[in-house]
Amino acid sequence: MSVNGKPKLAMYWAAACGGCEISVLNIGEHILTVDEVFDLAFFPCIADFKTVDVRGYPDGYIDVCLFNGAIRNSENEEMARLLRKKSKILVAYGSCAYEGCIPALANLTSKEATLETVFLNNPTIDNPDRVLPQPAYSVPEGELEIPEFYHTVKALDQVVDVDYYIPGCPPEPHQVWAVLQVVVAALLDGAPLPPKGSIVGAGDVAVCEECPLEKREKTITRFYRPYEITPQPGLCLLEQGLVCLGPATRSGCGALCPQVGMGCRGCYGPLPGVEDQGAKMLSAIASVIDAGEAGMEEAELDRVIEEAVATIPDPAGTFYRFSMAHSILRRANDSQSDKV
Amino acid sequence: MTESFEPVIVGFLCNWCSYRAADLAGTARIHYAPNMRPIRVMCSGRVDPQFVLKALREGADGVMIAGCHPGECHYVNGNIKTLRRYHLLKRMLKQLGVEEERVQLVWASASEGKQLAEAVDRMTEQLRALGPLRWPERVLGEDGRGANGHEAFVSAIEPREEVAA
Amino acid sequence: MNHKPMEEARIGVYVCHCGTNIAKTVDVAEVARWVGEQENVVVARDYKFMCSSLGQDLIESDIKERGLTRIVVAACSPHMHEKTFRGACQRAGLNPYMFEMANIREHDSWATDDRAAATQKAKALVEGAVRRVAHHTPLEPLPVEINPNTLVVGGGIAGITTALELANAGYHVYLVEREPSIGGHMAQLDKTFPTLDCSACILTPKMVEVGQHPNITLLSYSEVEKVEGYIGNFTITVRKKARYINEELCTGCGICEEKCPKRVVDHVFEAGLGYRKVVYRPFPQAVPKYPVIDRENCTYFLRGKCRACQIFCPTKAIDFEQEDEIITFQVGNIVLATGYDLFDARRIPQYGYGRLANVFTSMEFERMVNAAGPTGGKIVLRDGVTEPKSVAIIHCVGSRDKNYHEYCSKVCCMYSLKFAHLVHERLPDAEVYNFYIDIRAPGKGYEEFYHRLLHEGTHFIRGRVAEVTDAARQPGEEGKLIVQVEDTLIGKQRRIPVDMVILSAGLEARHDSREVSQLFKMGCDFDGFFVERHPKLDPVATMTEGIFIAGCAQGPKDIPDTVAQGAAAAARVAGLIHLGTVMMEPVRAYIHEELCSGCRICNTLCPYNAIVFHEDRQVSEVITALCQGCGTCVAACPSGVISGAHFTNEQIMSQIEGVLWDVRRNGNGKQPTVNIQQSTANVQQPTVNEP
Amino acid sequence: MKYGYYPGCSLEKNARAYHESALVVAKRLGIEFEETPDWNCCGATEYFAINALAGYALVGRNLALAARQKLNGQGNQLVAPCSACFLNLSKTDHYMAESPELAEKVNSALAAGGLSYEPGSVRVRHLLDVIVDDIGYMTVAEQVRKPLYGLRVAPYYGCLVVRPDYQHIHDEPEYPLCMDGLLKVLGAEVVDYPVKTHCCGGHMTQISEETALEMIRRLLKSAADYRADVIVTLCPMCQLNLDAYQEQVNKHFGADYHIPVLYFTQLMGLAFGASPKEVGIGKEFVDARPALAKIQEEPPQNAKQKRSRPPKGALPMPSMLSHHKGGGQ
Repeated sequence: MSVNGKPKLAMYWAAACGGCEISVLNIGEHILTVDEVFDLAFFPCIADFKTVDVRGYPDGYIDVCLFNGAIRNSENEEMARLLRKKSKILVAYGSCAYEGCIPALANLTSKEATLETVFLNNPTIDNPDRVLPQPAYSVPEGELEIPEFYHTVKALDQVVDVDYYIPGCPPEPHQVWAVLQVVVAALLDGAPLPPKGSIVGAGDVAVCEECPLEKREKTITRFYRPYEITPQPGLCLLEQGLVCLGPATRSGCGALCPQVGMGCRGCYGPLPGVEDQGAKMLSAIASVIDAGEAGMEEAELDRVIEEAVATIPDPAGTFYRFSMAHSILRRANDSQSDKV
Repeated sequence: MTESFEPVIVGFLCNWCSYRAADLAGTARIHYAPNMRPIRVMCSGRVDPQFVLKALREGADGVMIAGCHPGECHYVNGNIKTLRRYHLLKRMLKQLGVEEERVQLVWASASEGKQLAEAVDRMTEQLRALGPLRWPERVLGEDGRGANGHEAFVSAIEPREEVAA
Repeated sequence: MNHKPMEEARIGVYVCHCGTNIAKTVDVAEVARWVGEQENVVVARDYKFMCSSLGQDLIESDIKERGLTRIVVAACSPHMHEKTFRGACQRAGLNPYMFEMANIREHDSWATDDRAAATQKAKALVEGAVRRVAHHTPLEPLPVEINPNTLVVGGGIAGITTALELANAGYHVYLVEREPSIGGHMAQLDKTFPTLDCSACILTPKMVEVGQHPNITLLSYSEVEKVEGYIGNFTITVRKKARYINEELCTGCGICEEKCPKRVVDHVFEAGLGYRKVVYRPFPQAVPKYPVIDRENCTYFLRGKCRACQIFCPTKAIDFEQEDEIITFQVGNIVLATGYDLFDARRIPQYGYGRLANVFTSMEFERMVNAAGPTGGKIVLRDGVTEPKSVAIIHCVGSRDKNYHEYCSKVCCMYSLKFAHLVHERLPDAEVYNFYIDIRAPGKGYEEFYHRLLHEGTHFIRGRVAEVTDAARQPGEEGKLIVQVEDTLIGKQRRIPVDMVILSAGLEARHDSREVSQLFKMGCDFDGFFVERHPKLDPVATMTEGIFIAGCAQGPKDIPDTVAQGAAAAARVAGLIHLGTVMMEPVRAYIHEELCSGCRICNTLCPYNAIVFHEDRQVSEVITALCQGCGTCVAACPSGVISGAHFTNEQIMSQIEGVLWDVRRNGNGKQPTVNIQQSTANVQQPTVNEP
Repeated sequence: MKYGYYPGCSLEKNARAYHESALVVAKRLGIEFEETPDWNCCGATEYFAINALAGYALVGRNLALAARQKLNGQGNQLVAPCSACFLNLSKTDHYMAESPELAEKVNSALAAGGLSYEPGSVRVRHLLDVIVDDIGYMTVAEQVRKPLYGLRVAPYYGCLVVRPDYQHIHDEPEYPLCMDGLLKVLGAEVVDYPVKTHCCGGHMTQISEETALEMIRRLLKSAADYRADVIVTLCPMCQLNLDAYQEQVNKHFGADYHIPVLYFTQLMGLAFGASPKEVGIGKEFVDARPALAKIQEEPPQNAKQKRSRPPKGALPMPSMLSHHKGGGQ
């Protein structure tokens, strides 16, 4: 602990949207307690710190670092390593740091394709010279460098050792506050911390447990995209043909999305004992599709089932919306591209 | 294409039909490609899509799921669920850049040793033509040691930190 | 996720030579040496015959002396010797489920000649088993009590035999028959080959015995509608169709049948060759004796008039208001003896059945030669009067033919010989031609019967008949049926003009056998015959515990074989009843209730309705006794809270890692040779982790 | 419905009546034909007998041309009215699909002409199959204006359309019934012609006339035994043999057959109300007019009574199976 006796808190964003920072501020008046208890050591979103300041800290200087965002480029990775070194407790905060989240959907394609889409092919792009970002560029003043864009988006624990995980996109404020309380109790009063590697700020049972919608036996003949139907209120969305990842997702959010008619997107990640959230949801959903039965001719069987599953137009994007980087395969096969 | 590449196939065979079909193929001394490595499950319905991904992730070039014919399932209709999952999984694997030939669902009753052997031969041939998949080194660029979840990933990086810092 | 066993596993691995069966193709010594170096492996040996008592002793002493906690045997299929080695473990005090088998014989050494590849595969299979067994947990078999009552479905000679055997042993039997009377096909036959016993004479006493037996509840004109439960505890629902006869009042006098003014062609018992009344008993010796009103043809039901039967019935037993009755009862075992259908000869149009009047099926001929049949036993043409001067009997109609059934129907040769004999006997001047592919007479006294027919003067022409036609070419053919055939013994095409043709139709599975197999939740093969547990060693059991099969439902067979199988099924059932309790494999699914979110994905997946949902607690539960262990729900549960004993995710994931030992790490095992272009593209790129 | 159309040489020469009547019928049924441009010989039997590869290449060219036709919406379906053409086109497609080596060789030959053919890309159809299966009896029945009441017809299929059944026509190869059904729809009285799939002699007329004449005699005799007024065929070769050689059969065997042999499309055309000339009546050797004169205005009175009860004491006849899905009358 530092001179003034307050534990040091850091929060950093890598490939992220900024929502995680907002979620910390969203804890309301508790933020005053945070300020009271902690000394900010690094928090670029709300205070002016420089990387060089951090480099100057002794190793382990920061007590708790909430690291959000995925590892998208060399700068993200460098900062992850730096903060790991300088922090006693490194927390993968939010879905991106935990399991890749939306940035990791880029793992379904290649680095080149991503860059081309962003810098050349989007309808709003005006880039007549077809300039793509270069890691190094010479100007009269000297050599300029920008971080290198990686081929594969990674979760934080795929580059450094991580102590705890807080899932959610973003984590729910009440969960954030609950976790902070545990940390504060540990730092100030020596209360025990959960075992290393724990997932905190989330439940161990699926979202359905918290979801008030009525669940019945499931037989689904086809799926709809959210705009195609207006769900019947009070009834489980999945049964109505709206893909809901609730059954395959950790609770903790309070089932907010299903309650407003939007199927769970899966941001709290897989349940304990599940390695691959997408594969599990795929298995569950396909199992209850009511298409094809024993006794049908094989060709007919294939046809009706194919027709039913075709109503899910983007299975990978649907089932791995948040967990691509942490899925079993981690990315799409793209053996023609380079591997950075 | 590739020379003398021998694909490795993980086969999930159901206890009642296809595992027995493979037994029968052996008993009848039907020779077929030794490339498929069978894993017994009670029913093809037990094949969690995670198993298929796991096998690919661990370096298999292909996965064969084999069950009883539709309508002949020992567990009445477990294989129909397999078929439904297979169709959806196939669509997803396509997005993940896994060629269709690499994950196949075949039906073989306990008496169809020959058909199962032929399916293995056919798939082996298709994968030979397609070339290796070998996910750890060719897709993820891992050196392969351990290759077991992120610990291995981390341990492979950690020593180089000094260089970066 | 790393799949590490919970406690320290001390694994013993035994690689079997199986004489030379494995050792010839797999370098067993190398496999044993190699696996000895793997994690957790304490002992690794290769041995000539692991299944021998010495081989088993080896395992037992190693468990005791070396403190092994898990055993792997790399040998034949677990379907051969899993039980054997589990027994060895148990004798040495190790829970038998701490054992795993690697199949390096059927799946490896017998399937290839490539020694290097076979050895590599053997290592993979053994490593898979080693990794898997490290995650095994001790399991206890589940005891299940056996209800001593038995359901027998089908009242032909197979079902009758099973029912009587069990009933005479003192056990209660429910015999369910679809038709109004028991007796089955055997009741339709005239004589039986090769002894020429009168079929009805030997069958009817058994039918009567069934009807009167205190231990048999006979439910005729009834069908099983629902089967719930599992071995020892089946609940059966039967629909007893309305006969429109009050069985308590009916004396079986037959006056109703006599007075009924309407007759229709009898397509069932008389095979379409004769007629029956609308209120009828299929045949005079029917058991039970009560008639049935055929609702579809009854004038009263069609037009609301007639009631002749009601008017004349002396005991007022006709009851037009009667309704189907639903009966439920409990049994411990089930025997399916549902019989066969005769191949429909109309499916081979070039043989002319249905077009050419004097082409008959074998079952029509059986009825014709039967003294109780439509012609009183006279052999005549379709006009009912003319005796044929020449008769052609065509074998293998619908059998041994890729267009219809590839299999041999087993009985047709013999009954065709019997037909030839009966024609000679009744019409001594008639010429009889048997057109055959091969004469199959493997049975006691069968070949001798064939020789007898050769002496009786039957013409045997070897060749498959091309067609039966009435298109005459030569004057001698006018007005005849001409059988066109290649006589393969003389290598010539022949045209044989005859008066009558009999098509020896094959036996096929019941048209609804697939639905029946689904009703009883057991398997049937491509042809629709029920699948036995083992084609050689367990031909009466099925893959479903507590369900047995007998007779032609399992495959074509003659009467002696059918009777033997019927009795065998009874013996198997009696054995189970005598035991009182059976131990079931503990391969079952289990829901961790505290982690179940109640999403109800699994609720509709179980074919055995073993998963129930508790509304109050909002969780699902697997009823262990109903679960058959398929694991479909385990694979489907999106929360991963259903585990399948002995096939857990951990066990299978570890096995996947094991079988891929050589491709998941560099430097071990052979590497793929990649084409040069691709490999440069891949190899020269920096790897992921280099900064 | 739009189909490619491969007339083949016969339809342009001796089977002109088939061609003309087929077009009349097609028009009435709303079938649109687009003739394959620049088609060549189907190889008949000779090509394949002498050099199979040359035969396949020859037919492959036709398939390649048909594949290029790009008929909107109908896939690429090629109709061949001649049985031999139908078989050769089907056979080539079938073997090319079965043997990639053959496909490669054929395509290397086709490449010389800037063509190529992907097996399976053209579905070869026989005209009868198209009318029965795609159009259906119902639609045909709607077009009937002058039913063929009283005309006894013997449906003669010959061999090549039904066997070997490469195209999986919905009928029984050994005893087909689809044309029987079609003719019944036209109002004709169809006899159960027992030799309906027997050989017409084919090219035996050129090789061993004795053999051919005997084969033709059997067909004529059976038709005569069954008191058929007309033999109805779907193949130019069958028609030619039965029709043109009838006089020779009479001479050779001292018989006196006068059974006209017409194409099924000719009878369809007549029933649809076309004039005999429009459907090529008059081009046949054995004059069809006396037989056609038997057609009556009203259905024959005895038609219903024919299914009377069997005589007393007779055994019941088994009922017939309906083989063809459109066969129910």
